[in-house]
Amino acid sequence: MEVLSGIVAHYNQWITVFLMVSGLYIVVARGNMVKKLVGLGLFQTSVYLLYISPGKILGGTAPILDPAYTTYSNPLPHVLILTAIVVGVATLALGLALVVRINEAYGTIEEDEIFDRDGAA
Amino acid sequence: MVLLTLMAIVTIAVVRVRNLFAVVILSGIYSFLMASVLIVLDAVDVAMTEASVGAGIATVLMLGTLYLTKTTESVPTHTPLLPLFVAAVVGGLLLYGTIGLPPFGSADTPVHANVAPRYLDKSIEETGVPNVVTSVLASYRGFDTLGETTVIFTAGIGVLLLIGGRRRKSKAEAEAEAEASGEEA
Amino acid sequence: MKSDLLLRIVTKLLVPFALVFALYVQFHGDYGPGGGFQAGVICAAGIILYAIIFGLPAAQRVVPTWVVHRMIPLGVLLYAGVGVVAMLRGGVYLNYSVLEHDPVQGQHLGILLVELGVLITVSGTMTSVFYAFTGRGR
Amino acid sequence: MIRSNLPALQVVIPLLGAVLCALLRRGNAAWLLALVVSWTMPFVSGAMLANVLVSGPISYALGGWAPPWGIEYRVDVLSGFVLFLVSAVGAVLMPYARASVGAEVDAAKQPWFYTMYLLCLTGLLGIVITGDAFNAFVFLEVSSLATYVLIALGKDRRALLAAYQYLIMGTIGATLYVVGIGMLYSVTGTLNMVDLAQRLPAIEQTRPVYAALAFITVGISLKLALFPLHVWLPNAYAYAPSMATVFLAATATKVAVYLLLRFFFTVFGLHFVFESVPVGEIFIALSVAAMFGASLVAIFQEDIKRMLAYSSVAQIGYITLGIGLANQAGLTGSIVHLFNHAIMKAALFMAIGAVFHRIGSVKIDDMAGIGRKMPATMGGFVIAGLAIIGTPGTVGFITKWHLAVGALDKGMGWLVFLLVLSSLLAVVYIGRVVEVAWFREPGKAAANAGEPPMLMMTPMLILFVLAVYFGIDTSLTAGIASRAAEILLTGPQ
Repeated sequence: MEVLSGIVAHYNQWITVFLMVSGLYIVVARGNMVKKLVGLGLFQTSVYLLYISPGKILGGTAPILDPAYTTYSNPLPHVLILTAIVVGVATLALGLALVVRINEAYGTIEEDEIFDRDGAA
Repeated sequence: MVLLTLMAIVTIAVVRVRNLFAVVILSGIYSFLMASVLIVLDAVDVAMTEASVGAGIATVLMLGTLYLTKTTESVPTHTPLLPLFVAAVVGGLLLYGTIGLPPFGSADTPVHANVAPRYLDKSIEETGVPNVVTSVLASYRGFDTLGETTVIFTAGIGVLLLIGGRRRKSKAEAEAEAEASGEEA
Repeated sequence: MKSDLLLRIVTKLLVPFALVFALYVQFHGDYGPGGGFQAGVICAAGIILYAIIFGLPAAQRVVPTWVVHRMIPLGVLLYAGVGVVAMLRGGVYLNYSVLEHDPVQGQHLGILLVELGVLITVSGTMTSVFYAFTGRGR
Repeated sequence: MIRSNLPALQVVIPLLGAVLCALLRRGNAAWLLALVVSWTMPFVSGAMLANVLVSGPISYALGGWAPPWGIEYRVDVLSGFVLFLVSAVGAVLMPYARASVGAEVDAAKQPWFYTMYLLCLTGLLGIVITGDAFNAFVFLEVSSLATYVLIALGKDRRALLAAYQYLIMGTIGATLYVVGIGMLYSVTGTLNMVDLAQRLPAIEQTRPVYAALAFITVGISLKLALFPLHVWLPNAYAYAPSMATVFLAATATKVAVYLLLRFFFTVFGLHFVFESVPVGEIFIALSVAAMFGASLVAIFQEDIKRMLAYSSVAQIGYITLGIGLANQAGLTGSIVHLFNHAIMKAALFMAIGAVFHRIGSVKIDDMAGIGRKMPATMGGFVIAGLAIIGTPGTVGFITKWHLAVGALDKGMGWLVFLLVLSSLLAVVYIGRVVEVAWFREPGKAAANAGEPPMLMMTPMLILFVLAVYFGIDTSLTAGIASRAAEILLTGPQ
């Protein structure tokens, strides 16, 4: 039981770590530029859990004040992550725009092929 | 907990699948799952944003990009040893760090003891706004939000600079385009 | 997709609803979840939906490109401007309390204005970016 | 009123400038606006620096909310120094920009180009002035996104690829930084840097704090191009428009170094970073690798912008070497080199930008005999090159002197030898260009070249003079750097 509750207590963190590592793996390992950006998105998204999880109080409620409740989860991480989401989508939009331009300039979005073409040019 | 497990499964699928359309849709699903998890964690504002941004706008933009480029990924030619090593080091470090963190869901952690209680106690008195996320976002940490709006502004103008104009505008671009269409033929 | 009657009718019904919902999210953000950013995204989503069903030119007739391009800086201008006004009224930057005689009233006004700034920039950016991506293929 | 609001104005003026720039249609009007903004900035930061030197740190609570609840702007000697550096570079650069940008960027895109430049400036100043760890991330992203766009606007299609690669690596770096901040937040519950510094000693020896240190260090190191995390830098500098290269080379990595100093010495504390973890040793080793590895690569470059970019990686090695030494003389060397390197690298990139403006190439073979056609430009290149090498009488020597003293204080005499040896490598790569430019007959490319227009020439001449002036009279630069180092080492005042 002790072990089980230990796993339960840290389950969020294990999954967070797994998501983050997978995202990072995609970014580093794959040559396709769109897929890299998807991986980057996973990598950034997993950070949300890292921030939000410690703010949760079991039995608490969302931080919208109401006389009916007394325990609220911590609002500060929510604010930070709202900012992080915005930064993430801004980066994604810019990255995708670059990919479109790269595709126009090189005719491909695979990094390896681009390196080949630059070598030849 | 079920949601988290589902997210892990979707992530594995994203790594494995090579059809980029499928990858984009999977990442949309991932965002919805993330939004559900966030609701469970009481972060309703964040969940709403993640659902509309991650599953909405991001998916639309990625599909738009795929429409302009291509839809399958080629088989990776490198051995994945270096990436695996990098990912493993980061993962190990993360686990090392997170194991020392306070347990999930308890109320007597530093996160709840410092700074945040003031927002919960004083928000109505000082700003008249019951949604504490809004009052922190727009007032207590209003400058962060100005920065965030600036980030959006930067990205917006940046995208327009890169792909906003009609393509025939500059000579260099026209040449590049001719080259690209030559390669496609 | 342009010929699908059902889709066109549903969209026509849905788009105003989406815009009204965006306004609700915007102004109810003080009491429930939501705020300028979410409202901006929903607002842009309405326009994007319209563009997907009726085609880009139709959407650009309703919401011209130059308008959304101008919206991007204007929102930031409004947000940063509120801060400057606070400074001119003797407070520090972004101190909304000095905007009105009653600090809480001032906070309320300030939050309302900056959220509006966020709405303008976000919806303008999202729509501009969508126009840019879809317009590129032609 | 203006006096008390200077910290906010430092960031808000360029931000408003960027917004107004975006609403303008004509490139020249946008340039004029950017010029006015850039020339205002050194006065703002200079006034604050003067104030700080006399009466101690300035704290400014944005929104009227006292820290740690609100976001604090905090100016001390170090941040005042870096603020002045960044804004001064912008001010000197702007006149140069007009002709350079006019030739390298489409007329229709110029207003938005200047918008991006001003946003980049906003972001960099915001990182330096803020006292809040998360706010630093937000402004890091403002400057980064603007940087990606500036790079991508280079004419060569490889600029797009360079921007994309930088976007990926920069975002990974920023995300790692956020992870580190998240861990610190989880164990302390605060984001304010001073507040963090007070709460950390109690829980210093716990795992999340170690992990946070690692994530923040690696994240920032990606941004400052610490060897071997520098791979994004050479391409980015080589293919960006000349004006963007000058600005980024002189400021962007410096600001990242500042952030690292802030975390090492203010937030975590000297004691924790350098005694319980071998950070100092790692930094010294990587710095030496950068000094030699990057200099060696620089010698074999055909493209002079790329060569100078690799030289930047090597020079960053000197800066991080001083951080690794972590003693008074070493840190003084690091901080003064932020300034000195900004001057000399900006001067070199400007000279090459001017050559590009005239002959349309930055290949070393096309530079044959260019010295005779553009004597002032290339004469200045020689002076700034001597500074890079570290010749006595130039700014480069001041840095190396302080670093050498720092190494001796630490009992690492062999480092002095390595410093001299790495300078010899700089002699080779700078010497190559000088030889081609001055001692060969003008080739086809250089035949019709002449000095650049006055607006481009003047900023370069100012920098050439400064590269020598601050090499002789060091009371201003090294004096302030020494005070900043002292404050960092003895803890917050």
